Amino acid sequence: MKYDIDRFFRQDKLPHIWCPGCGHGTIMANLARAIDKADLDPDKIVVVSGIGCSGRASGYMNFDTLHATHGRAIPFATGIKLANPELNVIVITGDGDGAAIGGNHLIHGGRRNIDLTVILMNNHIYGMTSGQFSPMTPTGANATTAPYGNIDQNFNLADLTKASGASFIARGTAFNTRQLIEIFNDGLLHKGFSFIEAISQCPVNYGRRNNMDTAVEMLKWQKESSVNINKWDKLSDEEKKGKFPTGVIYKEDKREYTEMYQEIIDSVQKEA
Amino acid sequence: MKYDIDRFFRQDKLPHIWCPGCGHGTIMANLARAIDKADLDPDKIVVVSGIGCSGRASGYMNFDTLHATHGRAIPFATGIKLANPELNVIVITGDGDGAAIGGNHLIHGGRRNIDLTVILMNNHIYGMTSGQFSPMTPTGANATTAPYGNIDQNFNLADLTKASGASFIARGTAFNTRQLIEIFNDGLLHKGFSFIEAISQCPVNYGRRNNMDTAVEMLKWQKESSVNINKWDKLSDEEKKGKFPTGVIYKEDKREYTEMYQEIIDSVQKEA
Amino acid sequence: MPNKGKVKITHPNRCKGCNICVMYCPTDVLKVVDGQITVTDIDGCVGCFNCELSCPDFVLEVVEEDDK
Amino acid sequence: MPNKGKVKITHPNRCKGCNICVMYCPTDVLKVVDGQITVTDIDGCVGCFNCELSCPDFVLEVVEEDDK
Amino acid sequence: MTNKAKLLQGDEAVVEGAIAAGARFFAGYPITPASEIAEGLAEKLPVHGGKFIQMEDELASMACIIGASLSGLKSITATSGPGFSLKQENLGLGMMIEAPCVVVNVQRVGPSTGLPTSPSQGDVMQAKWGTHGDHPVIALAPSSVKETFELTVKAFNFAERFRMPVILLLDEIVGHMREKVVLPKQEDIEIWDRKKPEVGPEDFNPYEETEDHIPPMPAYGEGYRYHTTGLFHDKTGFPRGTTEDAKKLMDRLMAKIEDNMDIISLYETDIRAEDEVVVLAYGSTMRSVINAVNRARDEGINVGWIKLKTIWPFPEEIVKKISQDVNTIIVPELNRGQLIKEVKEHVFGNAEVRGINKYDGTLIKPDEILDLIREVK
Amino acid sequence: MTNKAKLLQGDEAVVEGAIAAGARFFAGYPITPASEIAEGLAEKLPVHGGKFIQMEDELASMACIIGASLSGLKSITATSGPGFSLKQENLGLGMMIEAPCVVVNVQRVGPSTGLPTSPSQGDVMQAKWGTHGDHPVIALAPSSVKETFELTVKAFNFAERFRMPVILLLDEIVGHMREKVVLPKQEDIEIWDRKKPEVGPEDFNPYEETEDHIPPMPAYGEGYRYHTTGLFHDKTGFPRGTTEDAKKLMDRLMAKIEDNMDIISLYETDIRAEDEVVVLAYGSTMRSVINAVNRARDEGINVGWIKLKTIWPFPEEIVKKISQDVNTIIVPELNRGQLIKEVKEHVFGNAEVRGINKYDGTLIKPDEILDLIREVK
Amino acid sequence: MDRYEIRLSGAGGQGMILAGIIIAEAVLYEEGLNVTQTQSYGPESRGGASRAEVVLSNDVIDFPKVIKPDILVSLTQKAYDKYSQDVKEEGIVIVDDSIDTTDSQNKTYQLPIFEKAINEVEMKLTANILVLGIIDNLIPQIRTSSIKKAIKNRVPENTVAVNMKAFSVGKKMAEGGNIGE
Amino acid sequence: MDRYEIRLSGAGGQGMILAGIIIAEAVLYEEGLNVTQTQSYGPESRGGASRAEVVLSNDVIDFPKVIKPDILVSLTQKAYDKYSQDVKEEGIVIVDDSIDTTDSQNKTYQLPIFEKAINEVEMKLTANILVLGIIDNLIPQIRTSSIKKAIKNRVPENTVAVNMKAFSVGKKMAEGGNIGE
Repeated sequence: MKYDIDRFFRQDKLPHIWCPGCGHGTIMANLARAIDKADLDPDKIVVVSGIGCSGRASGYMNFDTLHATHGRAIPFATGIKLANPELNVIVITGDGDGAAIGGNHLIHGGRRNIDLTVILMNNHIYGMTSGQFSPMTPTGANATTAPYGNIDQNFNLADLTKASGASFIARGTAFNTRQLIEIFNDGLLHKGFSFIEAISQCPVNYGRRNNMDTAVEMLKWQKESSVNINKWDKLSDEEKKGKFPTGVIYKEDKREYTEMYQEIIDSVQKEA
Repeated sequence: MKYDIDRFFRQDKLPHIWCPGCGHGTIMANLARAIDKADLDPDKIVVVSGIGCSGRASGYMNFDTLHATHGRAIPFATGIKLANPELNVIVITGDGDGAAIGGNHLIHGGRRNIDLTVILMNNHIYGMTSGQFSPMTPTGANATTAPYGNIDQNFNLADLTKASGASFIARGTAFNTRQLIEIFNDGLLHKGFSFIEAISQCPVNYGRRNNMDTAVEMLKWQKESSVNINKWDKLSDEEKKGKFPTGVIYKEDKREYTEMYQEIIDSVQKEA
Repeated sequence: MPNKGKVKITHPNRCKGCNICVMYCPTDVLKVVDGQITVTDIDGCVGCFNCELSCPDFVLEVVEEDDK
Repeated sequence: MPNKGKVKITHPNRCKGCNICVMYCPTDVLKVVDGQITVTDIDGCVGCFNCELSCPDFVLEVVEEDDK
Repeated sequence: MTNKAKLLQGDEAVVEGAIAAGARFFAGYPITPASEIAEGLAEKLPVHGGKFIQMEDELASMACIIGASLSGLKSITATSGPGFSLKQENLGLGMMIEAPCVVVNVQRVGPSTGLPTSPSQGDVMQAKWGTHGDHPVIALAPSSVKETFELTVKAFNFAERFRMPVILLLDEIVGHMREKVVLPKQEDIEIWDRKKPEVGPEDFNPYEETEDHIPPMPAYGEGYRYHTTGLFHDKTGFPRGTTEDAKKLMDRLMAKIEDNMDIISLYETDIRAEDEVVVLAYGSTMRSVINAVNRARDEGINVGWIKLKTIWPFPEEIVKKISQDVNTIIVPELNRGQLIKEVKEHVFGNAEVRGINKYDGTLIKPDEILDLIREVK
Repeated sequence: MTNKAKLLQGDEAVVEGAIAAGARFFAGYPITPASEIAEGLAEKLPVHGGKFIQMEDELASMACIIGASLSGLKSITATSGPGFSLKQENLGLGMMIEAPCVVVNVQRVGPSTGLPTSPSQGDVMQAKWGTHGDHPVIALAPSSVKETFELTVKAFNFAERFRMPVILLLDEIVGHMREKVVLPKQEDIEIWDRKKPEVGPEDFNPYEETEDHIPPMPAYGEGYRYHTTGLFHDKTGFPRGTTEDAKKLMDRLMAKIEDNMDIISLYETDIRAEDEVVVLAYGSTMRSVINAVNRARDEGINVGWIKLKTIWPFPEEIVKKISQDVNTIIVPELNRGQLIKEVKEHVFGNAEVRGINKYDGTLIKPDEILDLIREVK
Repeated sequence: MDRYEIRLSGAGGQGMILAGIIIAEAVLYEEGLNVTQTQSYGPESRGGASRAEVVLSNDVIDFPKVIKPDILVSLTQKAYDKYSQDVKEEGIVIVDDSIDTTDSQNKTYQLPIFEKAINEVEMKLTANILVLGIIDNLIPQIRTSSIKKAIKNRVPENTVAVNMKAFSVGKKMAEGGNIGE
Repeated sequence: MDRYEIRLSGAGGQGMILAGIIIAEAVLYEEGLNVTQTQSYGPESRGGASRAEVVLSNDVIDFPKVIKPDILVSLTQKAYDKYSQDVKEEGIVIVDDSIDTTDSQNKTYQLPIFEKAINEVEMKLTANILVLGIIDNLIPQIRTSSIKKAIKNRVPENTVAVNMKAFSVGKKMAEGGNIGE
């Protein structure tokens, strides 16, 4: 299928600054395809990002865009959305930005179930600062700050955001682009806090240090490690090892924050 | 059973500053009983607390005690523990201190599975600042900052900490003191990140505003709302409504952070 | 080991009159009088420890008779 | 609607030579030459869109013949 | 016709001032002694169709009001010392991207948790230097409940007019004190709104260099689709990483202040030609000053006072001028000597400068000031 | 015998200095241009039995090193502007509870995200005033890789000796520059460790007023079982909420600095009797100063220099003294004029004070300084 | 009388601050004078030291806090010990009769405030309003009707009756003790 | 010669900074001179502007950055355009032959750096080391043996051979072009 996405990018800002083979470009392009598919009004879309490689996405996308501070994209987005609920507010974050320093805002955004679409590009590393481990760097992997192998556990971000109260949770990969478009589309159209983990690849700062020298190798790893959620539950624990489910992992109809607040305004103003 | 707990309190600091009927005193006393039961060396116990009513607990307990900044008790405790793993480090926090401003540290402490015992006194309100809603204030309840009723969802802290990676998760109440002692004892002896939510009552800043004028009424609510985890799974969804499970909710043998770090030291030093 | 001890108000000055121990007492031997906990019927005490375990204010203990 | 279009390198200057499209192409019509993606066999292109969807750098598109 | 007199706390006057100035968004976090501002706005904002949100922490509150400002609402947060420290990073972003908003700090005694319920003027220097890097700052400090209302309105007006965060520095006394105040009629209150672009999206540059250095600002969703970032950027809003752009932007940010000192510098003086001593103060301390100066004059001492309502930018011109007319400037402060450093810098030897400092949570008493006036006269 | 010369970055010299000073704990968070310090210590600390931890954020890193300090380890964190802003609240706690530790800020251009890879001296005032309330500060600023090593050791020594956090202010140039350095032998390095209590737990007060104002500090787990809090407290460590305790504690915290200015004030001068102009600088800017002064002297101009290694407490005595001997003091800085404010305050009219300011991520060139020397001579 | 200063002191939860606000509102809304009301309190909601102050004047009030009170009320020994020194020479001190005032330099009334609140009003929490009844006649600038109106405006609607009762019990105590005559 | 300045410029990922470090290490460890090595770079790991500078001297080096380079190497047009103005009058400019240098004021060599790296060394990434071969003879203070040793110490062990090849290809290009004679 053909998507009309040139209009969603600031063409004069391309090529982007991401390294050769970086998955962020693929993910960003397919977010644009999902916006095209969902037929959203581009004048009413706001993209908010934090700091790090993922943070650069906002600069390329031709909407109202905010490149904010490290880890705080969700509270900025919360203010934008609550102040004007007719806006479609998309947060683009990374595994360092969103799951390390921004972890509190992620779970509280989910708890409020405010209508944001949060896309966390997970490349398993701090790329912009050249390769420190993140909360998503696999245990045992190498990183500049884990010269003897990483001893930290990872988050399961789908579990974490579900436990926080988010009402739409999905995971996709830069490898499976068609699935990614569907997931993004569903997340954009879902009313409530939508969290989408998009597995990306960082050949330069993660792959090189961990026996995956090229983007192609890393994409193959994504392919081999991902299992569609429809098939996931049928796997044995043994079969699940080293793998992760993709697709829409959780979805629930739940009252949305800005709507509830509007009800307060309506009722208070009616009384007055 | 008789416990020897006078020795664990700075007698000259009592009576404490908590209001009449506040559950924090009961919880703190039973933490001391659990310490007695677990037979820990009081010289090797450190209690770290943050800011708020719960934060005052550290001042009464006769160990090395740190009354730190708002929400940050866990990272302070992380430094204390990693620097000297032979210490038993207990964090006392509240629903505002631990689940609002301190949420990120809670989930990252769990993710690292560092050997801390975190006791979150949940009184469903900011007490010290006189009654603003917290992430644990029930939806619909009244608070000074929710004059038209609270629209925020609550966290399920057991789910959240489990999803974060913590290896011991329990919930108790100020009402059921014998269970609380058992839970605290188990959490103290567990090697890894132990999270215990202790439901407390704030008659002055929560109860009064929410049709529960006395501590006794609030304790009765705790009694009626809590279900032992052994019976919880047998309840229907309808029966679970408005109730919560108590007891040890989750426990797992999992590698502990400071031990893993020690292995790095040992192996690096062996090589050198 | 119930019945081996009896409740004693060891620190009356710490009592804030919250009535929690009163609620727990199975034999109604405790009462708040003028904002202050008092033992109204020591003979009725079964030494169950409920009051000691639930008191938020370190006011009372169950002590053995010869502890007095 | 495969076969309605063919791959076209619309923005060659954006190509970083990552080889991702090459991996995805089911008919091996793409090749990185001197760090630059090139179409080596346009007739082989089945217009599956894999390359367009996977390219991280907005380099190529599948366009209908008359779009050229 | 005027409104009726009210007994209001300073914190409540912030609420009234914010509503009057057109504030329609508050995000905050509980903290003594500023929680009353949140509580008041939680109640009043929805009545006016505005929004209140309690965030998970102080950092998020600051982020949230900047977001709401970008969506077009006049926005405010309120905190005290520890929260003000936590807000600094995002406050710096607000200055960099030129997001109008108001940040209230009801000062208590620091450092750290300090004395949470006692008054202080200990965050005066932090208000200027708390976030990293050079940056423009406007900070106002009221000395009464009435001034708190007025300066809250001013804070919003400056924020909107100069397109930047503005800091309102109360102290615990002003914040919690109840006092008689007659609020002006809404129609008598001067209100400034941010400049909107006069061009269409195709001709729009979000950080255009205009004659007054203040770029027009559309709201998100109005079709301008612009980019904003905490990196140094050119007029298009995008970083080019060049040294020229960095200097140009910083100079423009500062010019917004430097070129408008006459508008921003708010102060009052009562200095007579014969006065040889002047007491300079701000905030609640000013009330002791007036008491002391009046009594000193009764004793025949030639002494006057200057009350700073604008702390930052420091009103250096008036201080320089005064320093040439008097022998001594006395600067009482509820800290260990903060704004006195600015006074000394600008007096630069032209007069003696003496401090009176309290930092234990109590007020400076009129007698303490009077004693020093008698000593230096 | 000396060690061999090495080519080291400033960031690497911090790593070497920390290990040499006895640091055995690092907690940090990735940030340009300070990440190399974390990376170096991640590798080296376990070799020495020390611990490295990467925390979830900047606030947690600051909290974590204070915790480790209380457990008895010499502790350090490293960051840059945005992270330094985030660390401010917990830094204030460190000052209040007197936890020895070292905080490195490798300065880049701010405010906000700014120019992340370019040098600046824009956080100089923040180092003193960044956290709320009055508080004591020691901040050191090296101008070369060699000085970075030396001042890192000094920073730990001051932290341990005076029982407080010490700030080490690099700039991106010093942090990333590679330069020849000969590290001293370990046995030639002066090391200070914190004072331990000489009494048993029963007689111990954690905040005892001692003659030198520095309370002895046991490690957690040593049986002293003491309390520490960010509230104002008395010698027992407990808050009483009284005004007298607040003043007493603050005065003691400040006395640790004020009574030891001779030890803490580190600077070098090259000022001849005939010099009428002095250039005062610190950090990488100092290198241009020396170049310019040498060339000016070749031209016969009477000019000297003073290099501050200690920025805070500001070495006011030497500046006051110099101001009486010369006509002009030139203060070049990579900011819009920060430390020059202190210079003006203390010169107080005794000499002309002129600034040279760059804040675009480039260095001040020797010629720019030379030009001003020629102008004012 | 240019400046009149009242200090109410006790423990958190005793309603001293509310009593101060009521006086201030009576002064402003009913008597049209200038007034400042300030307070100081500890971290405790209940039990810690608490102090409310009211300054009233025909003139502009500069220094907003009490310097030397014309009236000091203390409901706890701790509060009395802390504040009794400051009282103006001709000032009046009112304390609960549980408080030891042997070293007092001022005209001092020890009154059974809590006892009356408990036994006559049958609500200990109304002691603060009872105190207003006691000091009503002492404050020259405020009419009894004004303070009654201010009480009605401030206390929860369902407690107006009991509070008005407390006020009149206080009034009676004042009359019995010839206070403010 | 008191102070000698080298500026290597190009794009991120081309190894300019590593080349600068190698020169600096050769100067310090092999020749025993003073040296400072600095860099400037953008946020990009790959592709953005990147610049490495080396200053060497017998004397103490005060200002650590290049003021007017004795040698400028530019591997991208952008880098050349930005830095070619600053070069010392007698300074030398080395660029890849893809770069337009028509307005150059200096002695300028356009050399097929990438072509040779790709075709002769068969590894484009070695262009930085090839450049060291080209400029080796230009730097009076460094012996060839020193720079070779420094290369061996710095590059990954399994790439020593290919890098030494790159270095000699560079040396040959210099000789062919009579550079540094």
